Amino acid sequence: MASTILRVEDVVKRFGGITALKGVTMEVYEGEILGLIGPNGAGKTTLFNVITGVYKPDRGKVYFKGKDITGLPPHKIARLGVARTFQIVKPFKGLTVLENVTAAVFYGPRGDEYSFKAAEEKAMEVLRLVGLEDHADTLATRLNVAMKKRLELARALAQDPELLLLDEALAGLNPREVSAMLEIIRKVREERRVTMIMVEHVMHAVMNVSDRIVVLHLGEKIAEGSPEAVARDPRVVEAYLGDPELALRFVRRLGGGA
Amino acid sequence: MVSPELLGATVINGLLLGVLYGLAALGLSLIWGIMKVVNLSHGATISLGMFLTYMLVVTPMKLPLWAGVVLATLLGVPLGILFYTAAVHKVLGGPELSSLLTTFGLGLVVRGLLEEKYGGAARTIYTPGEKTVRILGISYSYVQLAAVAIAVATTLAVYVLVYRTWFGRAVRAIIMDKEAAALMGVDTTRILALSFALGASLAMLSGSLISLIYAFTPLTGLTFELYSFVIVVLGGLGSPVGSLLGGVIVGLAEQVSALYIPVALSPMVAFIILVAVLALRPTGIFGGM
Amino acid sequence: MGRLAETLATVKNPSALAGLGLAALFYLVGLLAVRDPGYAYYRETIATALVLLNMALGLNIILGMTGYVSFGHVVFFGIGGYVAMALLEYRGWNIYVAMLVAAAAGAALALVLGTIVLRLRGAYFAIATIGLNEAIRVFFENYQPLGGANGIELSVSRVANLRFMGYQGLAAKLHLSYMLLATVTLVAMAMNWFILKSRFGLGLLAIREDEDAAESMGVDTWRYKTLAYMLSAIPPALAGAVFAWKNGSIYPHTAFSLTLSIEGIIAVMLGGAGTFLGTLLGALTYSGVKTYLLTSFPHLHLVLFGIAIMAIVEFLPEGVVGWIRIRYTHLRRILE
Amino acid sequence: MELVYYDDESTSDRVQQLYTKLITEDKVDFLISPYSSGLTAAAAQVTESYGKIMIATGAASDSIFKKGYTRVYQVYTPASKYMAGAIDMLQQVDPGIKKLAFLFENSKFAKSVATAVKAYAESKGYEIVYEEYYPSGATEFTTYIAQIAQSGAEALLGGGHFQDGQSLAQQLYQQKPPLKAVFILVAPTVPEFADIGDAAVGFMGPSQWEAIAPYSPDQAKTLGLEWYGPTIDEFVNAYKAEYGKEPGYHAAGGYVAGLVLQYALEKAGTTNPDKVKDVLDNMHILTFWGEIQFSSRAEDHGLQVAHERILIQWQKVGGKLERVVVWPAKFAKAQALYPIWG
Repeated sequence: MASTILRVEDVVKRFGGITALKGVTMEVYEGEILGLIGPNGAGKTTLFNVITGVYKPDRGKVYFKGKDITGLPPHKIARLGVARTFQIVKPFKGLTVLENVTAAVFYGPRGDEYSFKAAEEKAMEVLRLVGLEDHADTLATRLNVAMKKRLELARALAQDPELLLLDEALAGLNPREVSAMLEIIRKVREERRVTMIMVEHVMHAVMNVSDRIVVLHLGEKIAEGSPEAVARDPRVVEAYLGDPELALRFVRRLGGGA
Repeated sequence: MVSPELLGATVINGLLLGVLYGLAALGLSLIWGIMKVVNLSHGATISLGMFLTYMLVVTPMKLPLWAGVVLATLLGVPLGILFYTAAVHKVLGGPELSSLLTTFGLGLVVRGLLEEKYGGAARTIYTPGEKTVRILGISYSYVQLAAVAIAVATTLAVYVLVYRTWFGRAVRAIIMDKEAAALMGVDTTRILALSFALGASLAMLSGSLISLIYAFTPLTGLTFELYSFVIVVLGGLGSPVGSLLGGVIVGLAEQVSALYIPVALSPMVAFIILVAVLALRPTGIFGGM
Repeated sequence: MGRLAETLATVKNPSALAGLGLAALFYLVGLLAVRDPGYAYYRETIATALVLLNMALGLNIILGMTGYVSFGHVVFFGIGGYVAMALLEYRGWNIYVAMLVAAAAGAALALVLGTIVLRLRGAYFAIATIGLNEAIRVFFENYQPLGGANGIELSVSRVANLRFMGYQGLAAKLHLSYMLLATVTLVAMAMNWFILKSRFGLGLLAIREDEDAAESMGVDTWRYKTLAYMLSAIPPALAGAVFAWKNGSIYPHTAFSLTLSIEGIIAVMLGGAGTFLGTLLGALTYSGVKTYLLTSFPHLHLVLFGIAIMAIVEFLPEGVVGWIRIRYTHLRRILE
Repeated sequence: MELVYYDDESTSDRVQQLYTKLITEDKVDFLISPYSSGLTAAAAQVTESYGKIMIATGAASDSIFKKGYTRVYQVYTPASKYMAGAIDMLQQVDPGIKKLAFLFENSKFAKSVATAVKAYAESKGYEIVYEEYYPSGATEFTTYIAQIAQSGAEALLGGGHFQDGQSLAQQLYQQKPPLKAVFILVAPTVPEFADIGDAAVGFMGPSQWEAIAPYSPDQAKTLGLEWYGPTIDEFVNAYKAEYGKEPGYHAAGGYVAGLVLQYALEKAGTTNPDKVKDVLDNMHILTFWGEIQFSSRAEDHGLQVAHERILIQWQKVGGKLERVVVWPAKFAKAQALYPIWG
């Protein structure tokens, strides 16, 4: 097995009286795609926010490549090589697509080494990867939802991350757009060897593309393993997938391959 | 140093003054809370209330004081709708800076018109009410006490309006989700225009009452606007009771501090409270609505 | 090093050249006025515009590029003026050193104030800056060592030995103070340009557009905001220093008058927030229109002004240059 | 002679622009100051640079005349002398009074007045038992009045601008603290002070000029001074004929600035600024405005040294509110109402 790139250890996060994460421990291995699933309120986005430094955990530790990054401010974690996308996209609306991505190039781990020209060239390269090269001079605010999702991904990739956290990158997309996005994600892994954690509700997609799945429920990890194993796990079926019929359908769809 | 009697008298004076500050801030608070618009024409509207009252009860008309106050307040509704149409409707939901600037521009228009007509010199409305009530050695005129009573009653009425009526429910629905409210059949534009009109009308009422007590110029409203910021931040956006409490805190702080520090420094007290509250609790002490 | 050379090369951009051309024009009028008093009125008219332009160029960094509405920005103009006048009148220092200290004082004040208010966003930040400006104004009204409400007035003897291009004393100051104002403006322009063309500037734009996304992208938003606020304090502080010296006096109620910062905000908005050319055009147009309205409609100029502000914000919210940049994105590289 | 003028918008950033325009474009030979000391200071930087003479009216500050200007001349009584008459009057009317309260605006003008009168009062043996400066624009004074009432003060000196002074008077009337005399800057000299009705009665204030002032050519003879220009009646009637209302002291002050220039030009017989300056430095005349003489010393050149202030008081005369001159005694037309609230 490949080496561990991220280790989350016994993380607890409370908001007022609500405990959003109740001692979550998990590992992410280099080069894999980890699917993070669970019903609404399971604590997925909270976990992302703890990993990326937006929230400081009340207890527990986060290690990235063996280094303790718990409580570091988000920009420091980002510059270590952790990039993320947001569930509700946050493009820099008043800037063009190219400017959005160029800014990200500049703030990657080696961003300060780039000249403007080199940064723009690199940004264009990323835009080609996500298929936005024809919209380089479009204002971000003019893009449709699917393109904004791609821009979000492009901006994260332009940071040259080793670990990429995708927060519902597929939400709000139609089936055709979903497969296109999945295609990009696969390409990213193949060409750039980026480790990814995907928070996703589009079940067949996440089952499809992930190497492993972690299931959160009410702030606790209730299952972990291959997509097949997780889909058959009775606790997961009960807590998340709901009726066994549905779970079966996933398995069937999985059987069909992609 | 400071005798207990003087301290007591100052506290009462600060309380009564604070209630008027609270009323002056109420309109700003509602508009800010409901529409996320920091209405920089608020001070000019307060001044407008003062001069409208002057027109109604001194010259050219000579109506009784109560009629002047009532009419000035009621005129605030159509004026508020006009202001909303001219300065707010188009920028609602846009960046905060947009509405800051349009309402500031509107304030300039109102102030410019007042200065054109009245110049910079101060006016007073002579209230022949010689009758006073003495509390702890300080005399309060009936007009002053009536103004304070009206301010408290108005604040409570606005509280009831916002929390206990159809209008209030519609307003709060809009605050939570404008689109959903529209789907539920709430005419959002009309409600928002009416809310702005309510805010303007409250500003006019406070100006009208203040004009019965103090001398005023077209710029006097701006002083109250600055204090209103402090009060709204203290009391929380859109909260009528918060405005009242915030006003009382500012009134007390200003008056009581003057017993212990040089009077010339007293405006600093309010602004230091403002910055301290913002720095420590950006949502205000009494929270939102 | 590569990036520095590349950034310097951007001054060949048409917008930068336009800025340099304007700066040359400012100096030229000053020099002409030295030789021929017939140009003095133009010089004075430009001087009035330059004070506003410096305020606008400062605001363009924090408001235009970073998105923080610093309503009370005039506090830096006031502090610059006060620091300079105290050194000039009480200590007899020369204007050059006084200017440097004023700039440093402006930046230092921004560092202190920024620590308090830069955690606030939107209207809360705007209002906090108003509160700070008012509190500091009241402080100066009461601080007797700097004259309190009496302000500081420059003695004729403090400039008696000043010489400039054949003039001496007050007359030399009249000419020199304008040339210094033009120089300060050039510095402010250069500052704006190089920030806009830098990685730092791009980081600021990212903060303006979405602070959370910028932070998670790796921008040290706290440090950047603080730095932007400090830099944005320098042009108004310098202009405040030169203006107070030129005017020969400074008083709390004029030095800390909110009008100047609000006019600066309007100038930035008029041209296009975050753009270089827009800020220049906005400030110069505003100042010109104001001079015209003041002389033509002395009593109704406030009304006309108010209407103009509403119309611009409602119908051209991005400002003139901003609108063109959005409409014709291919012109973005020319219209900076 | 031609008059050129502009609206300065009362902001200092316009003043230098417009004074430069007057000098270099309109090519005026002599200038009259903008209103207020602050703006006059900014204008003086320009007029002095060009060697032009400026007559300052509406500028009561002492300080700008101590900065080394050589061609700026003040027709107003400087702030330092504003309230001296109040102390003189108190001494005569009620020698028993020893304790004073000060409640002035915290502005350049009021602060200068207060600083000077404080020194003067203390030199005359008075004790200042309460001294506060309220922020500009303040209109609420009740707490301070309560403090003054407790302080044991017997007379109050205060004020600053019209709005605050009027509110102060009204609230004093409502509270009626145990004061025997109240002197307020500016507000009582403005006719609109009467808007507060009966509350106005008894308040005194120092005035630059009143149409009821007693200067006359005859008086000039007794004082051994040269009389120049119209009499008070001539001025008032001409003003009324032109504008349809009584002239206030601003109007009179503006007029006298022109009158001073006219005098200097006539005497000099030329527009040469150096010659005109000589006349101004040495003149001492009596006009409808009162005595006029400028300091020619280097340390306070141009400062007004002769113009005297009069004290007015609001009284009810035949059921009507009126301003009457109550000080100096030689000019007084009526007995002062003392103590203020009977």
